[in-house]
Amino acid sequence: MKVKDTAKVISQSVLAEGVYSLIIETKAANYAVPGQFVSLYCQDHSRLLPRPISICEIDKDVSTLRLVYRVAGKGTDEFSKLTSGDTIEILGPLGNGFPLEGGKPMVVGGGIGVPPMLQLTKELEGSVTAVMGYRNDDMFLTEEFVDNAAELVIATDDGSVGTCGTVVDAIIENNIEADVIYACGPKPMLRALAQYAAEHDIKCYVSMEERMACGVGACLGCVCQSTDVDDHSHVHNKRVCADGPVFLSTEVEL
Amino acid sequence: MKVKDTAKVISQSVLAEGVYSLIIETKAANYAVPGQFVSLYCQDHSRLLPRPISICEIDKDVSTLRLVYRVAGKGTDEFSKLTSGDTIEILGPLGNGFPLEGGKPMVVGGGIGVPPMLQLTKELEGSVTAVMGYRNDDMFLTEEFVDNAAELVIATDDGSVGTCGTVVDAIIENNIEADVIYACGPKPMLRALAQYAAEHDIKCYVSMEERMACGVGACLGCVCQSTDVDDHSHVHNKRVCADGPVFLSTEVEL
Amino acid sequence: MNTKVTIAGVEFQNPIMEASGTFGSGMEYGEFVDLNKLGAVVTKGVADKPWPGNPTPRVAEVKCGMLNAIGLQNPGIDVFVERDLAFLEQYKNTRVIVNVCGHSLEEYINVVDRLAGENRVDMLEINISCPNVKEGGIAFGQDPKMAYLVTEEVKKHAKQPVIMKLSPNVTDITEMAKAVEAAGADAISLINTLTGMKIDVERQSFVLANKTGGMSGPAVHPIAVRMVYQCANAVKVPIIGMGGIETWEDAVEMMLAGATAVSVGTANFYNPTATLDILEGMKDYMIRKNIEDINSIVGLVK
Amino acid sequence: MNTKVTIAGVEFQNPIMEASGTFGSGMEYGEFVDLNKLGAVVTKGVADKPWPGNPTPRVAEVKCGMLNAIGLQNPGIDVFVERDLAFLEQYKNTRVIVNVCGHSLEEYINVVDRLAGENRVDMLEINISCPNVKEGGIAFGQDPKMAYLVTEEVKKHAKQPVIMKLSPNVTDITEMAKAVEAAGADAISLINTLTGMKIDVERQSFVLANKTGGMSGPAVHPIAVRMVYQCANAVKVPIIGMGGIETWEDAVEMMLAGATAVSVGTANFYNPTATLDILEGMKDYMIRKNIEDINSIVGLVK
Ligand SMILES: Cc1cc2nc3c(=O)[nH]c(=O)nc-3n(C[C@H](O)[C@H](O)[C@H](O)COP(=O)(O)OP(=O)(O)OC[C@H]3O[C@@H](n4cnc5c(N)ncnc54)[C@H](O)[C@@H]3O)c2cc1C
Ligand SMILES: Cc1cc2nc3c(=O)[nH]c(=O)nc-3n(C[C@H](O)[C@H](O)[C@H](O)COP(=O)(O)OP(=O)(O)OC[C@H]3O[C@@H](n4cnc5c(N)ncnc54)[C@H](O)[C@@H]3O)c2cc1C
Ligand SMILES: Cc1cc2nc3c(=O)[nH]c(=O)nc-3n(C[C@H](O)[C@H](O)[C@H](O)COP(=O)(O)O)c2cc1C
Ligand SMILES: Cc1cc2nc3c(=O)[nH]c(=O)nc-3n(C[C@H](O)[C@H](O)[C@H](O)COP(=O)(O)O)c2cc1C
Ligand code: FES
Ligand code: FES
Repeated sequence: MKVKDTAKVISQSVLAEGVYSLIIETKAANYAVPGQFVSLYCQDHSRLLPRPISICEIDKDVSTLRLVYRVAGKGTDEFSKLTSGDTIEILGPLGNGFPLEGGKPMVVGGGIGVPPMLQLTKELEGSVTAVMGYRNDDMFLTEEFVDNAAELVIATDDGSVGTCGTVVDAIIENNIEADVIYACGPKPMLRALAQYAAEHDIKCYVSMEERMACGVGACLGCVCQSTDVDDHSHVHNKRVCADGPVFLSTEVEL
Repeated sequence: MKVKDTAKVISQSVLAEGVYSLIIETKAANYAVPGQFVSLYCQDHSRLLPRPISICEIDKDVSTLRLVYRVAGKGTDEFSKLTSGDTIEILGPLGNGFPLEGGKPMVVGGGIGVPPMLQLTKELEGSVTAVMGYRNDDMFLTEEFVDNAAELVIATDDGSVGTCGTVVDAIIENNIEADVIYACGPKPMLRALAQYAAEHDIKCYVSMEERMACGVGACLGCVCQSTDVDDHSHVHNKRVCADGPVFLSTEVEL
Repeated sequence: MNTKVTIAGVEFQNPIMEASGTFGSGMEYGEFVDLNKLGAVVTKGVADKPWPGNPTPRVAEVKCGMLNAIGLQNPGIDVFVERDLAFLEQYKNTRVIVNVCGHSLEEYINVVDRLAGENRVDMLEINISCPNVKEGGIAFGQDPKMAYLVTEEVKKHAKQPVIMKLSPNVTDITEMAKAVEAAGADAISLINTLTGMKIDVERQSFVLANKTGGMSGPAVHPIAVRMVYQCANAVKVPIIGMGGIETWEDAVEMMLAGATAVSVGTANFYNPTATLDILEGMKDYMIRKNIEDINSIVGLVK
Repeated sequence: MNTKVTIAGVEFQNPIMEASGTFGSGMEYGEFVDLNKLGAVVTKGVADKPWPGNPTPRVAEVKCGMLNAIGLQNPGIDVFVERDLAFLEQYKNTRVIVNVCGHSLEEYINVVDRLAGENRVDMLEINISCPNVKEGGIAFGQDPKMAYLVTEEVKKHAKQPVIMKLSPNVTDITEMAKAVEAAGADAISLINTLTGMKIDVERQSFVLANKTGGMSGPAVHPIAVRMVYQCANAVKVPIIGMGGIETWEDAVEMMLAGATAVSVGTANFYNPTATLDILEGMKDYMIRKNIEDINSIVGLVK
């Protein structure tokens, strides 16, 4: 179930340069699963469209969601000023989320694609290998992955920590095996992973990004090209907000 | 001198239902005279135009201005939520202000036209009679006038305090004499006062209101009809923001 | 208190509709809005065959509004009838207006013919401001002669009353309104989106893959009000007003200007219950202002 | 780093001007802006005689913008020359563009003739989007034939290069641009305001005494960018772009779309130093992006 809610800000903190961790109390938390996202709305009424942000952690006991985001423009800048006691309009949870499959899972996050993998890691059964890519040693959420994953492997663009290179480089270097890959990150990363998965015959789920307006599947703003005909318009356009954001890597054009 | 400034909110309080008193620290205070106003800008960027608010009190020692306003729409509603430590963008001081004439002065305020008369009362020489009109007994600033004027006469629409009726009724009822009248309030009040002043051959200054855009005399948005040709466009349009807001009652069409 | 309005013989329980393309066929908003409470559901534009629409990015935010270049992606009339019309069957109180698009006059007519036998369809809204129409090109909605022609032809085939949806990207909106009225339109709706553009200064490229997009949202409201006012004083057919309506004040403003009903578009995206919130606000206004019949405010301000 | 731009042989120290009617002749903003640092001062429209303008209220706020119906109040050309031009004499670095309005072709020509001998005037900007012109009516700026005629006639009399200022209230802006170019215009500026309306729902009356007003401010920016882009790809004369510019990003966006220079209007009202802030931001952008010459970004996005 989706709700439009006035969420209460419980706390906010800085995890790395420009990366914030926001904990909000909202009934949306009660319905959320890993891989889903919420739409955040700006207070400033000159900015109308939602800012979709993935769910990083869910605590149903206290109805809170943790959202981790990078300041990328005016909307996220506005959010970065929220403090405990403030409120924020949200819509969620939105999208399909990651399916929890059997077998040995590997979760892969790149940059601001790292956060959504945390709740997934916590919910997956079996020993999870987490492969996380950062720009440099200004990392975030690594402790949480150490606590929740069986293994944490790191790649950095500048080689300051872990493998110097991409997450795929790190997977190869560390010879990581898996039956299923879950991934979120920039498109080139997803593309490389999809190719790696295809070559190694591993099932691979990717979380996609697109500009959104409604967030609920009505406006057809956020489509991505799909290999099969989609259910909605019977063309080759799946809606990231409603049919995704999580797709099989073979389902979509990357 | 006019300044565009980020003013610091020192304090805000409620004086009557929907009437707020806001004290801001700004270098605009150093140049202000009674009868001038400041333009307040909204934080919400969907509202661009200034909200002109008269200066109620000036404290040059600590560079503060007191502004008293009624919540009339979205902008003033936004201002009413400001609290100590917040900031607000302002432009000011704007307009000409009241000339301090000799002789026995009477200051007249009606409704939200009461506040600008306070600083004037404090600066006028001679014994000032203050005549203030309110809707009912939900009055504001009366103590301040008691402290600063020689005499305070009140009129209320519903007769709950003082004269039942208009400020002109109160002036007649109390037989108030004066050499010069200074007034701010709704147009019908100013019109009645101007007529009273003409009949009694008293000099009368009125503070006018008009919708504004620039606030500095450039856009010609805020003109009022003047009896004489104006200096700017050589027609019969004086700019309330720059040539006023204070005019001789004989100078303008009321 | 009466909130019922009638347009071309069709009675609506209230004047609040949602705008085509912003609400699908209502399915996705069913979680937030009881569709049975709306005046009408106006469906996303439907063509005779599935359309894939434009490449992404298709939407961009602008100050107090948005641009879209969806390009009329739709599943085509067959799926639409089977799935969307069937879904709408259950909402008996709400009228159904089907928005029709096409690349050519023939394609419009195919859809109109196909809908002729569908009882669930109360009215047709003909979108003659499609960005990419072939025959007559953009001229369909920007040239009064072409608009006349389309209206006349559609009217010959339509079994339901016909609303012509006008584009604001014209010199004189009343000329367009008069043309479609003369050709037999039963009502007009306006405004569709205003063509706009956004460039990303960092990437030095267009934000939308399509370069231009249609602007909607609060930013366009004053233009919409002006055009509704102008048309209300130029034609006799009823007007459905839209463009930037997000609050009951905006809706009432549009009706005072001359609209018999109003549509809410972009506002749904940031307030899924915008339509019903507006309806409630409008009712409060009627009580406060002692307005017995909502029809009495239509075109009140002259 | 070069910020100089040249339009019709006139060199501007930078591409930042303020928009006619929002800045007077600069006097009122002199306290906030060193006029000597602007590319140009574009004066408020001036006619051959004083004009009283429209009744008040003349301005209204709308979401992300404003409406104005000043009605071109101005002191007439005599006072203008004596007072305003004399005042501008002291700012040697800044070009002076005089915006000209009239009720009829004859009135335009009177002003143009009167300015022929004034050396302080670097260019003329002819406003053919006046709301209340008599001869030819609003058709001056909405009919390409009339626009051609005015341009041709003005060019016969003008001693300074002529900028024709276009109205966005047209079906096809490129048609207008092409017409004035063909008639000899040296440059075009756009956009003037979009006609809008606001109704007060409590008082059930128009907010502006004039009923309609011209909309300006951030709300119109995407439309302005689109029109500048269209014109830049349709005509060869340089374009001065305006409409909702409030930040350096907006200015750069307009130049990437094809404007050689930009004007800042409504933003002055809420940020008196908007022009110079934009200039600074643009310079920072040039440094960050390694842009040697600002002219290299003009029309870069295609
Ligand atoms: C499903 C999904 C999940 C996401 N999860 C996260 C997350 O967990 N953490 C995080 O930091 N970011 C996430 N993003 C990206 C995030 O939505 C954008 O960074 C954010 O919207 C930027 O808003 P802004 O106002 O700061 O930037 P501006 O550039 O000012 O935004 C202007 C408009 O563009 C849209 N926009 C800008 N960038 C993006 C983008 N990359 N994707 C979609 N819309 C965009 C905005 O929503 C807004 O409508 C996610 C995006 C999607 C689609
Ligand atoms: C010279 C001058 C001095 C003033 N001094 C005071 C004062 O001391 N205390 C006080 O409470 N009010 C004062 N006002 C009125 C005050 O400016 C308006 O109440 C206020 O602007 C309303 O803003 P809003 O956003 O709440 O209302 P909205 O109606 O949402 O405002 C919309 C637009 O209309 C303008 N507007 C609305 N009402 C008025 C008005 N009466 N006069 C001018 N513009 C208006 C706003 O500035 C804004 O641009 C003064 C007005 C003027 C011209
Ligand atoms: C995403 C989106 C899709 C739209 N699709 C259609 C459409 O298919 N047919 C149509 O006639 N209008 C379409 N419109 C225009 C709207 O129906 C409406 O006329 C316009 O958005 C103005 O109203 P608003 O400002 O309330 O959104 C669309 C608008 C948007 C924002
Ligand atoms: C109050 C006001 C007065 C204006 N007066 C004139 C004028 O006299 N002549 C003219 O050509 N344009 C005039 N304009 C239009 C502006 O020059 C400009 O084209 C328009 O406002 C769009 O720019 P902006 O959005 O930056 O304001 C005026 C605009 C405003 C807001
Ligand atoms: S954002 Fe509207 S369909 Fe996805
Ligand atoms: S508000 Fe611009 S001249 Fe007074």
